[in-house]
Amino acid sequence: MAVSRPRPARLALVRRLAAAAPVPVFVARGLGAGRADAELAADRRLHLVGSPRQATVLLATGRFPGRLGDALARVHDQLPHPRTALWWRRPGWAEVPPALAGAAAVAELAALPAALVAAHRALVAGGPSAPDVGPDQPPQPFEGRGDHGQGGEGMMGGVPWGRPMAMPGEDRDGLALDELSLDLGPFQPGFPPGLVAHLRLQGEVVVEAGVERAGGVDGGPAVDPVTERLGEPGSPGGRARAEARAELRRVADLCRLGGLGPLAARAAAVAADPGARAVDAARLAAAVRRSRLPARWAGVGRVGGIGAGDRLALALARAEGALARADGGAGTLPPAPATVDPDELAGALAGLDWGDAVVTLASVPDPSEAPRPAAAAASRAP
Amino acid sequence: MTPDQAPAWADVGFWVFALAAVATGYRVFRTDSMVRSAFLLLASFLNVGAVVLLLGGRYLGVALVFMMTVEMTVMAIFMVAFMMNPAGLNPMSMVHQPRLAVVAGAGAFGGGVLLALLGEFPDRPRRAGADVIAALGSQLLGRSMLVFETVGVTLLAAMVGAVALSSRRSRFGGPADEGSLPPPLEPGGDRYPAGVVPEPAGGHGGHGGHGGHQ
Amino acid sequence: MSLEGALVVAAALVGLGLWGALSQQSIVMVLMGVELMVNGVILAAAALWAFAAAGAPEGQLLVVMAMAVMAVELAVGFAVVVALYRCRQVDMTDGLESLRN
Amino acid sequence: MTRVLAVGPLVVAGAYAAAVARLAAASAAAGHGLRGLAAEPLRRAALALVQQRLATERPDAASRALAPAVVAALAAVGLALVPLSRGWVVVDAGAGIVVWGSLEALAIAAVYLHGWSANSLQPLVAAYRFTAAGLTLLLLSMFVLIGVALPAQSLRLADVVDAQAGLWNVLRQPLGLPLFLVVALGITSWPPLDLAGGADLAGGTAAEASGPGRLAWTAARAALLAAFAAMGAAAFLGGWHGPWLPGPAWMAVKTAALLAVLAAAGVRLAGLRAEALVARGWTVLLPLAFADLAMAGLVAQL
Repeated sequence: MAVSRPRPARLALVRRLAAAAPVPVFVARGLGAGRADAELAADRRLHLVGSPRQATVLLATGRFPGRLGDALARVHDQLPHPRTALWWRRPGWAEVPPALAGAAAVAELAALPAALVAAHRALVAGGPSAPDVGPDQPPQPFEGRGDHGQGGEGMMGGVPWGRPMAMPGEDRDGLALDELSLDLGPFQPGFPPGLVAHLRLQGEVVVEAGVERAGGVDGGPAVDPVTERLGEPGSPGGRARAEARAELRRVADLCRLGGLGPLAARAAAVAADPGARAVDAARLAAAVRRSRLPARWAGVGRVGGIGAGDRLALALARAEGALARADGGAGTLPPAPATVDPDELAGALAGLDWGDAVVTLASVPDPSEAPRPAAAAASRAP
Repeated sequence: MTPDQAPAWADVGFWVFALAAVATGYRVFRTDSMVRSAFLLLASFLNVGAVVLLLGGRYLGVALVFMMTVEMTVMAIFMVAFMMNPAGLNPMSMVHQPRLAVVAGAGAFGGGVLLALLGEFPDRPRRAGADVIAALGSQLLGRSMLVFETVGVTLLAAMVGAVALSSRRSRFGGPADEGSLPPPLEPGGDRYPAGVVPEPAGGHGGHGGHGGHQ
Repeated sequence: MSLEGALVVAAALVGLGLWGALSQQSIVMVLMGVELMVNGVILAAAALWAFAAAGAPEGQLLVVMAMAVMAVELAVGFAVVVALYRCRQVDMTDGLESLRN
Repeated sequence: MTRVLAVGPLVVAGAYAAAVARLAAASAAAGHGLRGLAAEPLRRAALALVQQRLATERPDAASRALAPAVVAALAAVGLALVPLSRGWVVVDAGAGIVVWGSLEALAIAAVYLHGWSANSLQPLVAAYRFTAAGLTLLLLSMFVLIGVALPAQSLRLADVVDAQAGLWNVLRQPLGLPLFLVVALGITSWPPLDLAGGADLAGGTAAEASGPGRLAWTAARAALLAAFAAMGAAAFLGGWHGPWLPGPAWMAVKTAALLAVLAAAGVRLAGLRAEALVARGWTVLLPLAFADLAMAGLVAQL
């Protein structure tokens, strides 16, 4: 929470240098836009950051109904001053979340990088910083009951300041150590839109998990309009290209999560290239294999029979096959992995450590990102 | 440089580090966060390490810093392992028999001071220019080889013992905690710490047995 | 910088350590008290080595021994804490009247 | 005493070199050009200075400020220990290798302090898993460094460099340098072994750090990485020994080369997960370090 006003940097040189720095962008994924923002990794002028504390610009993509809007407001206030928000807003998304009331809106994905850079420069040059949306206080009061006033009995239990107290529970070594409860998501970088995991942790090991989709299962167009318009809707080439693009966005997300920013940038560049060929995807796949990322994640988060590493390799293979088909070749397109039931996913999280749990949640196929035929998407559009 | 020929800045440094060692040592038991306690104790060790360096223990001072840093980091980890609570949430005091402790501590200090001031110590400062590191090395691997080896074997035994003690498997193969019960919260009482009740006792009892949430 | 000064500081550290070890309830904090006492012992040994033993290498050896004692104490101490915690969810001295069961 | 004044510029230059090496490696791996990279660290630093420094709720403020300062001080000590040329070293410590070991241990403690002091979960988890791996790597580093002390029969770094006049340690003990670089990456938490950072924890111990606080933390770790590279150059690559160029130039070249290797590993290799790193540390790397030490002893006897 903000406690002090930004210090004005008097040196013009510092401001000039700061304006020329890569724009630190924190992306909050809403419903209806899938992982489209992953393509921004290809732009050198942007720096997709993992924590809102680093960013100057909050990029909100999609719709933020209900609790997603509240979460967005909290993330918005976590950005340090000077800050601003930008909304990737398609025509037809009427509901305006409180955090984006004063935010500039951009409708085209292709126009986003320039808009982000312009917003950053204006901000650093001394433009107005976005004020807090919510009050600067914990999500709920301390409670005032119990021996220590935390709301539980004795020193145990209670939800002081809205945060569950750590409680002992069984663990894998038979030591009943304290457990900590927390929510992961919905704006964890790399996660599908709206995905929230409720975790109970001992150390960094997940003891118990629940998975839900904040704002419900994506009710908007499952296909993002940009992807669909790449080819003629319904034509085989356009459809294959859209599938390749969705897979490459996933690859970019996963590479970034694996700490391989440069590979994420390459994947994003192939995804954003309307003339990408199968050989580009093949080269990317070779570089990803050489990084040993699929091998490192081989056994991580087995859901539906395959682990996170296999899912990454599969996404790369599918992208290559789809691009070959888009060019009229006879590429083999492996079948897409089945989407996963939230309960099954939650079961798979128990016993994983933090990093593995995040990778699992980010890599499982999500109903919101699989492109569907244009007709189906159109019939669901609000 | 022998202690006698030490320049004035070494004298000042000695007292600065010495007083800092005592001050941080006191703060160890006067802070409401156990992680902070561990790091304050580390600070006390670092200051003593600096004093030992000033006294001419060029290897000892550094080795003290090295060993104590590792030990205190492990200590801090233990704190967090047993109470997953960053930076201290509920400040509280966890002390008992405070009067006895103060008397004993003051007594030990007084005895030490008397010993220091009244004791007859030979005045034989160490020679300047001697290679203390080489001397220690040849002592460890020469005349005192037996001591060195004993220390090594003791450390090994401690490691094996520590693993055996803390492992879940008992000597007889089963879980070491099989059939064991936590003590009740009050001696003879029937309330047990939360989560480990021998039978469902409804809700969470007050929790005196566990280290609490500092 | 004198032998007496160093010994007084060492005595202060030992006294503080004893006070802490006796007054603290948490076993880990008791261990810290003991460590602080050994800290004082190390300082005293180093001072005697430098001022009263003509820099005999045995003095350094004594300090090394004290450090080893500390390592052993910590390893076994933590192991005991883990074993106790496993059996009883206890890490406080008052929770342990006996080691039976 | 005037040599102490050289430490400040050395730290700044080290941090800058490590930052440029990382940016250049990332740019090359992404298929971008290298143009304009020299000023890039300055731009990022300027941006951090413009940004607000946020405080978390009830942090351990003293520790939070202390942690970057400690790491920067350790980097300064590290760079001061390494001989830059024949007879030119800022601090000629008789037990230099043990000082280096203490420095590594204190660096681990500082990272732990940084993660713990924010009073926030992601930093704490990061500090926790980093320390578990860091203590493993510390053991590894001690065996490797004792290995380089053997041929010199001294714990003094100047003697270690002198002993490499004929044959560099990297040839005498081929396992040593790779193991030392693994330690360097792990203890400075630099990609690919950035257990205290990491995208899965929103930046790890620095997840709550913004503006100047984040800049201080990043720059201090970069300087520490440069100190590790300089130490690697002195302990394994013959330090200032080399034909044609003067000693300091050779040190600079070798340090830069090691920084480039470290940076390239960071952008091209996926890191090990915490559990895998600890497991492999004990089952693979530690036996390798034993083998390295045994080999160093045998070679030193010949």
